[in-house]
Amino acid sequence: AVLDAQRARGWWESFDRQVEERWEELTELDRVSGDGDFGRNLRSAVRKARARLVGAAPDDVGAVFAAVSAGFLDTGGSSGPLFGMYFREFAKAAGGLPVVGADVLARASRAGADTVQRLGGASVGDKTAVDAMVPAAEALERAVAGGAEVTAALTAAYRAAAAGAHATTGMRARRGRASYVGDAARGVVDPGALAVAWFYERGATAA
Amino acid sequence: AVLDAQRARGWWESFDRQVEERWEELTELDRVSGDGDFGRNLRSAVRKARARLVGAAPDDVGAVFAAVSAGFLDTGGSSGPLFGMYFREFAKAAGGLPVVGADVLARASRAGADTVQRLGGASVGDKTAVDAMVPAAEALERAVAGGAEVTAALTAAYRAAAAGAHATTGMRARRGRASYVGDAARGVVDPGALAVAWFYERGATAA
Amino acid sequence: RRQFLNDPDDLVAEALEGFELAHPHLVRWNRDPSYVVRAQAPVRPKAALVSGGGSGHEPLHVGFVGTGMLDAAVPGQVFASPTALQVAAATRAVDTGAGVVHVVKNYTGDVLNFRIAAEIAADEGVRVQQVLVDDDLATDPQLTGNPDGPGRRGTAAVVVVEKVCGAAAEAGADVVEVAQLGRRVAGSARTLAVALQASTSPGERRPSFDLGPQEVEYGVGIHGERGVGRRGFATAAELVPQLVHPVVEALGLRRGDAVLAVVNGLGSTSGLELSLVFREVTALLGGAGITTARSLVGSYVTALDMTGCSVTLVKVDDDLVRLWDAPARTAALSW
Amino acid sequence: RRQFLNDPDDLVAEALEGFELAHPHLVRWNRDPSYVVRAQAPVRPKAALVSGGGSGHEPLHVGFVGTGMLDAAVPGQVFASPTALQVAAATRAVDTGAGVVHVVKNYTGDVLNFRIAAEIAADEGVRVQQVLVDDDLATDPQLTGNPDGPGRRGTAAVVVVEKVCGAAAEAGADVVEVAQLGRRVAGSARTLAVALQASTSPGERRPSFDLGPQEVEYGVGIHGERGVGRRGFATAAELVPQLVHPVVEALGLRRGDAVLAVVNGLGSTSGLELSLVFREVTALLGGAGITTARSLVGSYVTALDMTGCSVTLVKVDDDLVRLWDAPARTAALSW
Ligand SMILES: Nc1ncnc2c1ncn2[C@@H]1O[C@H](COP(=O)(O)OP(=O)(O)O)[C@@H](O)[C@H]1O
Ligand SMILES: Nc1ncnc2c1ncn2[C@@H]1O[C@H](COP(=O)(O)OP(=O)(O)O)[C@@H](O)[C@H]1O
Ligand SMILES: [Mg+2]
Ligand SMILES: [Mg+2]
Ligand SMILES: [Mg+2]
Ligand SMILES: [Mg+2]
Repeated sequence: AVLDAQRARGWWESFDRQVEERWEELTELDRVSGDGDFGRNLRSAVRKARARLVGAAPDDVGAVFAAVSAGFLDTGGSSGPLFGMYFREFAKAAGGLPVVGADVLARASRAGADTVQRLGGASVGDKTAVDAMVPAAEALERAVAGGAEVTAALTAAYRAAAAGAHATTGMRARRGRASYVGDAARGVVDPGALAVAWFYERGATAA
Repeated sequence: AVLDAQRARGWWESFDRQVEERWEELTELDRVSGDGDFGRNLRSAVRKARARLVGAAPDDVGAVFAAVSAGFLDTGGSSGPLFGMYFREFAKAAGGLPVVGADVLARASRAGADTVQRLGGASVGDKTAVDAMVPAAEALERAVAGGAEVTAALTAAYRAAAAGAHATTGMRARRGRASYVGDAARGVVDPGALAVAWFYERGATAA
Repeated sequence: RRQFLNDPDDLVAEALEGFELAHPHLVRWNRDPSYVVRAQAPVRPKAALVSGGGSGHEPLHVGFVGTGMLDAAVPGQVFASPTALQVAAATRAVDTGAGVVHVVKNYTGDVLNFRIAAEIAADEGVRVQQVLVDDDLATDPQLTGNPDGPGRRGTAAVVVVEKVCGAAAEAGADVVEVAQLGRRVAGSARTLAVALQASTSPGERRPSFDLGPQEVEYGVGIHGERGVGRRGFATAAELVPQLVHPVVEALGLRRGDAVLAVVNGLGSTSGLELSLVFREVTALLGGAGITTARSLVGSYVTALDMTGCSVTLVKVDDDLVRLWDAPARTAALSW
Repeated sequence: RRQFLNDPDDLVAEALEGFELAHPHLVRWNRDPSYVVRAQAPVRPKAALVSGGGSGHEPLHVGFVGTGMLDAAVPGQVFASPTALQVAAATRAVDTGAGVVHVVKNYTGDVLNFRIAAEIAADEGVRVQQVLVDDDLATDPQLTGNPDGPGRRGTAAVVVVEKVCGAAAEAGADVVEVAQLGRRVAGSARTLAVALQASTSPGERRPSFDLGPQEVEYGVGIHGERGVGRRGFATAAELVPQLVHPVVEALGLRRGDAVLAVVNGLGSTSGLELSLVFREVTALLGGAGITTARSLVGSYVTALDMTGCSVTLVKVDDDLVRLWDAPARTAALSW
């Protein structure tokens, strides 16, 4: 199966609901490892994306992600612009396409991880969203090489992202605000990485 | 006898010494009936006048009083400008004259009292310097009419001014800062009126 | 609150020295007697404009010396009148034979010293006219019930008088016309101010009065003194009408009238807040059908570091607007 | 400390609305995404200048939109970066095809969002150049010993960069030339600041940190944060050298050099004090044989109501002085 604009919206709306329901968990994590505003920042970005999606009713997959990207780019914190640029790669890769396959998602995910690393300067192991983004891209690429369709590929991406996020628990932050708190952040999962895992999980389930 | 520039300077220098020695008494009086700065204001004016007299070594009577007037006009408070204008009438009346008689002093004193009343808006009975200035002018005029020379005329002026100053003791202030304290000022002599009496007293003694 | 200061007694002189150094192309400071004149004396005879008063209100008045506004400013010590001799010297220094207009804020000391200076200058042949600015509604005898007092204080409207008179003088109006214009502006201007925190005198550590957490000082002037009463602290939406409505009423403003509105910071009020207050002012005026034809928003007539602001309304016609729009080149106002 | 305020969350938007109302002939505020552009779009193609950053620094940056300075300013919330989308929209709005220069103060959020906005605009065919302003000596890695940190913060030197680049752009320099010029100015500028009292965030009652009666906060930035250390309160004559000397040394200034000196109030510092500080600055420079070729004294880059001041020195040559002297017409700087 492939992803059309309607399924892409469904995927995003499912993520949106998850954020509305569970944003406080993310805030709690950021309270330990950062400045405690990530949940609220993410919720704010998601609401802005929602307004754009409702307003525009996009009819290609790229346009769905363009609306999502704009919502994040219109939000503060470090996560707003970085996630905005992450989703922007999805918008670019799927730009003008009424339907996309796993290959397009793999390309988008890889480009997104690269962009976030380039702009934010974090590498795998720095206890950031990158720790979920990079494994997700790798998993998608492997899935595509193995001939998987969209749902299977996203399931693989979700598992990889969740594992990556989980692995941040033992890490010491080197980038972002969490870097100021140093060892205090050890022992909790990075909330940005967790949000990436949620994103792919919703894709595997809803898309 | 008449008043030449040298005697006019002597008169002023004698007043100047009196102020330097006894300015604190005036401040005390202003503390009760006003804001407690009159002694300091007067000393400041006298010092400025001194600097001008030393700098210019004026050789006519008008010029002596012009220097004195400028010293006061260059000083703050209500007393600075009002006394400055008072002495300015002496400078005007004696302008260009190497020697002056009692008649010139009487004209100056009257013009000074008028000017202070016009500018400050106080009348006799308002517990201000006017209560010494007006009787002094009247005494000088009477002395001149009676043919008195300078020292006798100034002695009469001093007596009248001192009596006028003394009479302020029972008055309630209506002008100047003392007006804010109302009845509290009753019972003390007005320091500005007392300074006027000192001025004529020094004239009677030193000039 | 502390200050950048050496000896408090030297503050004004040291600041004037710095001011001259910062604006050598605009002003020249005469040290003794102390006054500030334009760097270039007027190239042609014109009615000259002199103002002054206590220091501590910066940029007033020295910041308004320059083309299109003042020819001279005469600064006293902090919150104390300049002396008559200073004013007379400045008057003499700027007279080109066309006469001098004194713009005086209504305070006993200022009025006395400017009046004396005018007499001295007049004796020397200078034609002097005085414009008395008394815009502070909080001290209006009708409100205070004290008809014998010194009357309404002069506050932020003085900037408008200086700007408009300066433009007229620059355009060739004679000394009497400039003064009449100034009186007309002063007569159609009223101000009200509120403080959220008192100012601190140079060298002092404590503000000149204390306010409870839920109090504001209503009807303050610009000398750090108490106002006419305490009111409750509230949002800008609730405080600003308390400044605007009495002024609108006192000026008898009606639907269709046009005003120049000055929202003036008293020292420590941030630019964000002043812009926000101005928004409230225009909304209130707009609601009453009054046009905000022109405006000035910023800290122009301060009371050292007082936290607070004043609102001044000046009823204007096209002529006044034209004079307001005319070019000015001063340290604090330039367009 | 209290403020004129309604809902703290609405402060920036309400202030921008007021700012636009106060300067309708100069600026236009685009509400969403929020940015301020000149009222008249440039009449001819020219390299455009965009700056921005958190609010609370007024008049920076919105007060510098106008002829000879910025084409657009992009305000974030108080002390928070504007979003990439705001910056991208402003960039788009002012591009005439001649490209856009972003003047960015060095703060993580600002740098990230401007960089992203530049990428977005570049994708749409806009040529964007960035000038990073990082003048705050207090945060120099050489002094802090933290080479991995974000480096020197951007503070008051940004006004000089905006003025000089604005003049060059107005005179027809292309986008690369303007950016190179900006980098040169930023590279020859260093700043140090000291606070006598912390600022108070909108809606808060207490300043963001407390100082003992004999302490000053040395090396503060413009976000109300603590500086690099406490020092003793002292006279201006003793405090000012602590700002000037390290800057002179860091810039390697020598006898015969010329500088532009900015004495900048951080919010609540009175005009008298700033003039007095400037006098100390010129005296120190003069003593070292350094000419104060030009100066700017006033509150231009503030930290809400912080009491304090910064001293910025920029090494200048005749070219820079000419560009500094070129006309500007903005709400906050005009000559
Ligand atoms: N440089 C970076 N690269 C990648 N992700 C980052 C970076 N900095 C922060 N993040 C992500 O953003 C999350 C925090 O976002 P948020 O709280 O909105 O930003 P801030 O740190 O500005 O408060 C972190 O959990 C981390 O996953
Ligand atoms: N309106 C006035 N007319 C005449 N004399 C006045 C007037 N106001 C004040 N004085 C005199 O000035 C004296 C106070 O002078 P000073 O303390 O220098 O002024 P201030 O009242 O401004 O502090 C008074 O004792 C009074 O004699
Ligand atoms: Mg955070
Ligand atoms: Mg944050
Ligand atoms: Mg007194
Ligand atoms: Mg006094």
